[in-house]
Amino acid sequence: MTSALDAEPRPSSASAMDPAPRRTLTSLLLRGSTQAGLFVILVVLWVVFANLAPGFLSKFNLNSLLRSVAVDIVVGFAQMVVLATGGMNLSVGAIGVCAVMFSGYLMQVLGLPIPVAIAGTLALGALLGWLNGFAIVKTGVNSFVVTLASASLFSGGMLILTKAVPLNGLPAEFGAFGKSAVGPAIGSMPAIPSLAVVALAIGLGLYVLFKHSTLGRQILAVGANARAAEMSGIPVDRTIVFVHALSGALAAAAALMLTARLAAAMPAVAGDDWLLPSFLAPVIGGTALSGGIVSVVGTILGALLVSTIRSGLLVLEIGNFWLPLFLGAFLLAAILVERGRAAYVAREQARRA
Amino acid sequence: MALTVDKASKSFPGVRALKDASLELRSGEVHALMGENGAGKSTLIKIITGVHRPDGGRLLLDGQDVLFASPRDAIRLGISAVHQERNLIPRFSVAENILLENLPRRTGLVDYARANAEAKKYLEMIGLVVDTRTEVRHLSVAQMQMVEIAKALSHEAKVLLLDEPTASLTGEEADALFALVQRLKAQGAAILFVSHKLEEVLAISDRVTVLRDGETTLIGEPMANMTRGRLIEAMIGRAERIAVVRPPKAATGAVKLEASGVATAAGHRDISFTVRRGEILGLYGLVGAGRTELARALVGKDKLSGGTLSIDGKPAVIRSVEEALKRHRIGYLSEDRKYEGVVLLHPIRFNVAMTIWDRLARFLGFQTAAGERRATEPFARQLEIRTPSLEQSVGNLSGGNQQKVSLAKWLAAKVDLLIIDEPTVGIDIKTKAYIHELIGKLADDGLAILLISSELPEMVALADRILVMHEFRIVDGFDNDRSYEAMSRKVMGAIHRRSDEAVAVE
Amino acid sequence: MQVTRMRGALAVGLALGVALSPLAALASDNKIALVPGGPHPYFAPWEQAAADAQKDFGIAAVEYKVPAEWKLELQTELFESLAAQGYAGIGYFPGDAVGVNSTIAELKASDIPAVALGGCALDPTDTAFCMATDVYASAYLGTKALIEAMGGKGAVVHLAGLLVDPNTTLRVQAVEKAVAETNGAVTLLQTLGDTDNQEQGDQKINALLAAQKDQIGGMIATGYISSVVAATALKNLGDKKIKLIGIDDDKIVLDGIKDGFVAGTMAQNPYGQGYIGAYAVDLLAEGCTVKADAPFITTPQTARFIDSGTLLINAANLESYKDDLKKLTGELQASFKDKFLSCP
Amino acid sequence: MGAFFRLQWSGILVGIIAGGIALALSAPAFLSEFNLFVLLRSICVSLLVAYAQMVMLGVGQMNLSVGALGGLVAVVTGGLMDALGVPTLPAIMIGVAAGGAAGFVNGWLTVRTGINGFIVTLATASAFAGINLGITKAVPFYNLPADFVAFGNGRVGLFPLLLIVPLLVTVVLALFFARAVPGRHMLAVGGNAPAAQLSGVSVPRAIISAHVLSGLLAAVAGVLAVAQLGSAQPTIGSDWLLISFAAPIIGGASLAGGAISIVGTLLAVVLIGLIQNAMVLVKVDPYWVQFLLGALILAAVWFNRYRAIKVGEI
Repeated sequence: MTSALDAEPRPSSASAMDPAPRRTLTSLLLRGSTQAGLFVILVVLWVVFANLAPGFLSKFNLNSLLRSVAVDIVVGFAQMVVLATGGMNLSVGAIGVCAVMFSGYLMQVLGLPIPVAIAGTLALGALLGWLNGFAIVKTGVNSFVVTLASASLFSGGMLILTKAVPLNGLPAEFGAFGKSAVGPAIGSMPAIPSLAVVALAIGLGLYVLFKHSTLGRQILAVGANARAAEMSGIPVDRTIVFVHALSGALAAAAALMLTARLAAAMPAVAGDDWLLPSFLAPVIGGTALSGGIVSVVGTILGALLVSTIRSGLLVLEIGNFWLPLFLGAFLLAAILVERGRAAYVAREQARRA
Repeated sequence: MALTVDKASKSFPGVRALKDASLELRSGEVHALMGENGAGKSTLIKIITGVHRPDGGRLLLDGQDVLFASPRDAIRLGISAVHQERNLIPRFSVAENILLENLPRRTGLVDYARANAEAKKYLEMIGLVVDTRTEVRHLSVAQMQMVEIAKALSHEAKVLLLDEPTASLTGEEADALFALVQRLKAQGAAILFVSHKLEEVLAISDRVTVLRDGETTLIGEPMANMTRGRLIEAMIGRAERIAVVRPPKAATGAVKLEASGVATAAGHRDISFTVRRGEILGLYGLVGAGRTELARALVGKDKLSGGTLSIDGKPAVIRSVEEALKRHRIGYLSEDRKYEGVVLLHPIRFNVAMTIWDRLARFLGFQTAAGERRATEPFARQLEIRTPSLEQSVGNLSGGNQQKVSLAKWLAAKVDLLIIDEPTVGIDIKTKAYIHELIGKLADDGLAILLISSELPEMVALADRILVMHEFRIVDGFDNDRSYEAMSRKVMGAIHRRSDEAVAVE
Repeated sequence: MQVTRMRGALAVGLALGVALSPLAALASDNKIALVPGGPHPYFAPWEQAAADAQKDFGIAAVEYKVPAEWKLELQTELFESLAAQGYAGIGYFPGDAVGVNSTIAELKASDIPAVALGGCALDPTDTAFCMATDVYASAYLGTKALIEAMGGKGAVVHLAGLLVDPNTTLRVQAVEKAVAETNGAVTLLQTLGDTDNQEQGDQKINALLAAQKDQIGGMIATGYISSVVAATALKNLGDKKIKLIGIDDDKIVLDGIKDGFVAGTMAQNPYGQGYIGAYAVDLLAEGCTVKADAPFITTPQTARFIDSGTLLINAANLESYKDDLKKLTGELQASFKDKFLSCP
Repeated sequence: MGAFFRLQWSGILVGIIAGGIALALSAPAFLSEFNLFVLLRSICVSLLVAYAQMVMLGVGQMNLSVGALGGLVAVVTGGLMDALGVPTLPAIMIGVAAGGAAGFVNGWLTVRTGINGFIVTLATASAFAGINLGITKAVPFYNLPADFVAFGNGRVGLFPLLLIVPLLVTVVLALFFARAVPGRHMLAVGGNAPAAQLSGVSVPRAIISAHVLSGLLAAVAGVLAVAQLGSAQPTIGSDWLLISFAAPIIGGASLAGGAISIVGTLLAVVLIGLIQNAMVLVKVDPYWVQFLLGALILAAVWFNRYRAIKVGEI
């Protein structure tokens, strides 16, 4: 937020004015985007953790890391698409809980086929998100307040209807999918968990949406400057309703992944637990809270960074009760390093201009 | 107090903003700083006021080297500026904005009674009549500009920098400001005056410094030696183009838009007019006459509360800007470039393509950056937007180039009727002439244009007919005979007649 | 800073250690972890229990590992990380009775046995068995005790824990059953949910007392924090007319019993759960299996339930209940292997 | 009446009065001295928490660590009293000072590293929570001085003694933001940071001061929570985040910064407290509580928005 003070023009990535950059290794590492910086930090962390704690690269740990990060990524996406318009969705977790229970209801109580249940759950998520968007556009109340209240409405409604009774008689195939993996295991590297593949596929879809579609461009235009977008004939209200519906559907997708992973539907997951992670991944990854800038790759890397640090600390047996302290410190350090790198790049560019 | 900038340089990532620029400002003079948009004037001002630190060169105050860590240091040493951007706190009162860094206090708390009294003193100096307790966000743009000037005065500055202070002022207000500038000069202040309006500069400045591409091409030349032509040459590196005057033309195209008896919640009553294809219809009026509000109602941003519109001969209701664009082929180029014209975060091609995404979209709405580039490049080239690449963020462009991007967007949209609101405010001479020429050409190509401007010369040069708006009504209309004298008499006559009538009725 | 509060548990541990030391014959090189659902004072005795079990049973290591927050996700990550570090077995309190099962299944697939302690995972589960207080029975017995304290008539309020916890539903049913058995002599005035959080609980319980102090004859609290908050509220109010039966032996609740503001509390046996749990997990990791015909109890949650012992603490046994629990733990441990496991 | 509805918080006040009257009619116990005492006591901590966030919104930033910071101060204060036997007043002072220091860390990191305050406070929240758990191992500190606990439970008629603190803070904050130069500078930075900077206001100083103030307020909230609960619980603060944003924003603060309302925040806290009190009073089915809470907050905000449009504020 302090960036509003920097009156300097922002550096444009890969500017055509860049005269023959030096092709040394350091310059290659130091140039480029936030996402590239995060990637380097991630690689360094992985090397360090793998060397310090052999357990870190064990099949078991990697497998679990990838599966839990897959859910975090999709939760991050659910927040990211709303952040793109400069709004927020505090009800991602509540929609997630509703979707978890609804999917269980469709599969176990109604006995619907899995694909139908998945479609139904995604539709419910989209519907709840649509309600958010509709209320925001119609009342003009900002998204923070509307989704704060609707989070309470949604999870309250879920409690009334389910009385929090868990459903653990889901079809076996559904749970099996949560455990399954794609591709062969190579050496100590495990096969890629199906859930991670799903997260990547969703990421690819969003990447295409923002990079190669009209709708994605409209979302970014609305986020960067809603007034200019409206005055250019872009349907601002419809765009906002759409991102909230999309956010709801993504929250439902994350909920389905979680349900598959746990092989059961219960209300104690998601909810408030998703709130901070949903912001953490996109914002670390370079998505602006003020709207107009998103990074799908950054969100994936952001979620990976948080999970990597936590997993590394656990494997190293650092902290126990003190673990959150180290997690916060490491996170801050990682972001500082990336920030320092970006500042260095900006200085270099200015020097060469 | 004398302020000297000696060979200052400043670079930003990807941009070399200043290169060995020099300036010498003496007390008791009005010194003009001129240059095209992007020539480095704002950067130079920001160095003088301590916002930026120069990469090289020296800053001297009365011969002593100085280094400002922040604007606070500059203010403390008696340097004060009225910047181009709106630099007021919207929810603070007029008095508090004026005295922000120097609020009078009693026993540690702000003494608002004294603050109001003090602020009033400065408002009186510039002849602005508003309650000092009003929140600034309730003021008009012109009033805000005056408050900014009052704020600079409150610093009792020895060096005063005015960056485009008259951009949003009416003629009378500007005259009052110039009178004040002369008074301050007489009191020994050094005044640096930045403006695009050559007439103003020639009228009130003693000396002039000119920047071109970050370098100083003239340093402190006495104004007495200058001519309009020499100034322009120093600024753009070649002689000025001949001012564009569109030949008079009778409107023969089909009627694109007909408004009859239009009324709005903003206060418009009984607005009726027609615009034909191939015609430039001017809508002249003072700031606050209700022109922009009318434009917004016409493109569906605000609701009509009465009257009807007919488009291409058929009755029409426009519910949104989207509908105006897509169904009725009407576009609106906003006067508020930064807030309504362009999306600063995004690249040029993104901005220009905004109005045509629907058309660019292929299967299921897919499209690519390459497609956008292909579609927008002709317009960027046609408008001579100065940039190395269409991927440049619009936020990195100068004001003139931003305006061109905003215009390119509407060229690309291929609308039938374009409402153009104050297209050349704060734009340098070269770009201005260019934009004038373009507007004429668009009309010749069959576009219907509704041109809103408070600059009468612009109106007289371009419009085929001129409607005069005053207090949310159209008070008169004339065919434009291209004679500035005659038109000016007619237009002002219409406005004053109306005001006199209002007085008589009361 | 831990010293003072650890003193009680330490005493118990030392006493047990002395009593049971002859059993520390079969040394194992297993690393065992005791994992609660999250940070919570209920589990504090587990740290001592882990240390004692390590010493008494000659286990290579018994570690007390706490998830950073009370979130299933974090507990799952901790389990998997423990597996990656080569832990041989885990005793845990389920972060969620259902959600924990898929991870437990994976642990089992990697030959890491798991035992639920203090709370049960819902069947079907790969958890070897559950050793805990039966939540349904405990709430039922507590309500019975409350009704008795109230003289068999009056109005009861149920202060329940987190609504998203399925155990809450069981407790609500148990309280309703006990009340129904009085055939109308006792009525259930109100059930207050989500009181298992200090700040929210404080507000809700006080508001309840403000509204209906005169109608309420007794309160049954079925959450740890609910009990603490209710005891504090009654003490602040100076009201001894309202009878309160709580759960667990938090210091504030015990003080309430001493001062006469709390009628009693349903003690569980966290130390015993941790201590015997570590012992059992070690044996399972050594290759023992659960006997098919072991005398398990069937509860609404699981068919392989072992009662770790519960008793009502009231003014009468306030001083002696720890010895009673100790005795219970000793007895349970002594016969545990023969009763429930078959070892090679 | 017209002037009244022009006030930004008039909608909330109407909601409180209407709700109060409805409650008094339907549940006579509502107006009992003890219930009013309970209601007032329940808003003490929330109010300070809301102020802690409101200060940050004023300067255009957020503090996601209010809860973790308050919890840390709670256990530090409790630990000093219980484990180290420090007398009440010095323990409180050290605790509150620690809160201010933690706020300074937040502010310093935000300003000096240029990292978004949102991320900084998210990370420090984790760090503070880690210290809290490391100190306590999740076990509360029980043995607090009797006078301190008595203060948390004492009352004069229907007024809890605790209420003195938030009332005092309200008056001081109102004065600070309305009349004190540093307070005005914070709001100026929140309203238009570049403009404030050009006017010679030190933006970094304003941001750091706001973080320190926010830390102090969260710390006081933590200490009050300890006094109110009678023990230093490590879970204090764990559910402060939502109310900290909800109250100032319902009360009229803008997420964009520069616009805050102390009266609005105060009323919003009272409204939320009233709704929660009502849920218990009228014996709402526990499974419905959350649903109704959301519906009522939405209704209140919606009404306020409607009112704002009617009086032409927007």
